[in-house]
Amino acid sequence: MTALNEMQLDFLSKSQNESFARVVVAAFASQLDPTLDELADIKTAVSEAVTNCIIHGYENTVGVIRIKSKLYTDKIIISVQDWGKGIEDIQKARQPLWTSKPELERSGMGFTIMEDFMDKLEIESTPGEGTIITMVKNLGDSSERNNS
Amino acid sequence: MTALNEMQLDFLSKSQNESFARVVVAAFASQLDPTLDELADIKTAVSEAVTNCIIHGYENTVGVIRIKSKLYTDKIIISVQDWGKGIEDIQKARQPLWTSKPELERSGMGFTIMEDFMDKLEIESTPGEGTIITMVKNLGDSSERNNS
Amino acid sequence: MGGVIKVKDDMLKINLRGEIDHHIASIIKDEIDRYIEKHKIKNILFDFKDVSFMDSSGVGMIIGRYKKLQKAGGKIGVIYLTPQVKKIFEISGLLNIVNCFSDEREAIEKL
Amino acid sequence: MGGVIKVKDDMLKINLRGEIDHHIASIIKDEIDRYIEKHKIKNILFDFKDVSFMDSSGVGMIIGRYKKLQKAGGKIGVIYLTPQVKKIFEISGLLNIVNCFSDEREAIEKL
Ligand SMILES: Nc1ncnc2c1ncn2[C@@H]1O[C@H](COP(=O)(O)OP(=O)(O)O)[C@@H](O)[C@H]1O
Ligand SMILES: Nc1ncnc2c1ncn2[C@@H]1O[C@H](COP(=O)(O)OP(=O)(O)O)[C@@H](O)[C@H]1O
Repeated sequence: MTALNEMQLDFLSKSQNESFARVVVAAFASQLDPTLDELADIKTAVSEAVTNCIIHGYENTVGVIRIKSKLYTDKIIISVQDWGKGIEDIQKARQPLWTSKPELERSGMGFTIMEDFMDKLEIESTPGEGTIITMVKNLGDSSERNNS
Repeated sequence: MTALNEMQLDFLSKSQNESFARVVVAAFASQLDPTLDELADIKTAVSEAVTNCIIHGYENTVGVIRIKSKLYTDKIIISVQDWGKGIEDIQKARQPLWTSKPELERSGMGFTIMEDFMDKLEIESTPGEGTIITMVKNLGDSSERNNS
Repeated sequence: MGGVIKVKDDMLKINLRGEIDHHIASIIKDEIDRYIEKHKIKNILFDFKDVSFMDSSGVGMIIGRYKKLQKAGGKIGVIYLTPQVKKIFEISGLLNIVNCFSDEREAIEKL
Repeated sequence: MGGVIKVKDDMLKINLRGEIDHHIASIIKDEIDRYIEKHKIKNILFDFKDVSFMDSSGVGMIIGRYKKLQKAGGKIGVIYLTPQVKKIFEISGLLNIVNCFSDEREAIEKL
């Protein structure tokens, strides 16, 4: 099945771009007419993924973050990529409350939130090369629509 | 001088992406705290350039449109690129009211508006290869601020 | 596109809404043309009160309706231009072919 | 970050505003810590009425303040959680360490 629409955004790993990234993905996702709850879930997951690139991937140095997104009639696929540090142990990283940077007051809840708010979360990472997070959100579940 | 921030957005030449492109550039430009008038000018110019890629560059077929933008303390630079038809006679294209597609109810005012609303407009185009429009908007002119 | 109201036998009022770009202008255009033909419309009044944005595609859409109505001696009126829209009207010379009124009453009376 | 109001001798109320992400949380954090030290604050009440968005960086910021206040026997209260914020509080377990009140009066009384 081909996508209804596609986009790719590259931007610098600066913390003021966290809100920019949320606005861009939310504006793109809006084309599928999501509920407010679905849109909030998407914004939250994107915020977590982008923040991770900035803090963990590039450790507050300046690199490029790439967001790709595809729209289908019933879902949105979003990937967030950096060419930073990479993740040594992906299974450990996925655990709730686990963080490699407690000194920066990280809560270790980023991946848990992405997993919970989206319908699918895939993490690919190579230490020293970078990380790609791919997330899928199904839209228009009747259960979701009743909640909103 | 290095830019404060940079971004690059690729998206498909579909007309529903005209508003998406405006939202993205406006959200990015907002980091410079422009006046409402300045922001409206930027959105208008981007809308004209993106519409031209869709209608003239790709003639309503599907291709990729690329927007690049850089922020400096006192200005924003925006380029809009397509790999479509290109422009044979750039001087003629810039003239007010001149359009190659009167049958589509084009007004021929796109370039005139870009030129008037922005502080600089550069057109590079090669027939058969594509077109890049580069625009600069100076921000924080005291005259602008008084008007808003 | 917002509401379409017939305010007099041969006059249509169109409450435009949101952002009028090429995507939206194409949709509005088709809708208006269907109305013009079906209801023998002579004059159109565009209300811009709820329009936050318009670009040159909107200009083309208005000129297109102007030419269509002109053949039957019809005219176009506009009310409540917001600042961004007014700037587009001015630079594109639209104010030379459409009549700008201060409110609906004046438009109905003078158009 | 919104307003900071001292509501009792040792209690600070913070009216958070807008979107609390990593960028904003870092700014808020520094501001609150300066207040805590200068004014000998024991308890903090966060008002989320005007918060449209919070992510896990906000969670980290709140846990950080909790740990700081806890040393002196202080506590954290929250009021008016918006739906998106409530979801974040629930999933992150924040509700186990902060006290959720129905309004400011109740918070001042019971915190
Ligand atoms: N893009 C990334 N690059 C490198 N490491 C990452 C990246 N994203 C996550 N990690 C690692 O996974 C851990 C868990 O991430 P997360 O659940 O988001 O919690 P937190 O960001 O609060 O630490 C991080 O502490 C970090 O070690
Ligand atoms: N991206 C483009 N690719 C090819 N031709 C273009 C492009 N942009 C503009 N042109 C040409 O320049 C002419 C003038 O453009 P413009 O002033 O925007 O008016 P309009 O879009 O109303 O025709 C167009 O009619 C078209 O022939």
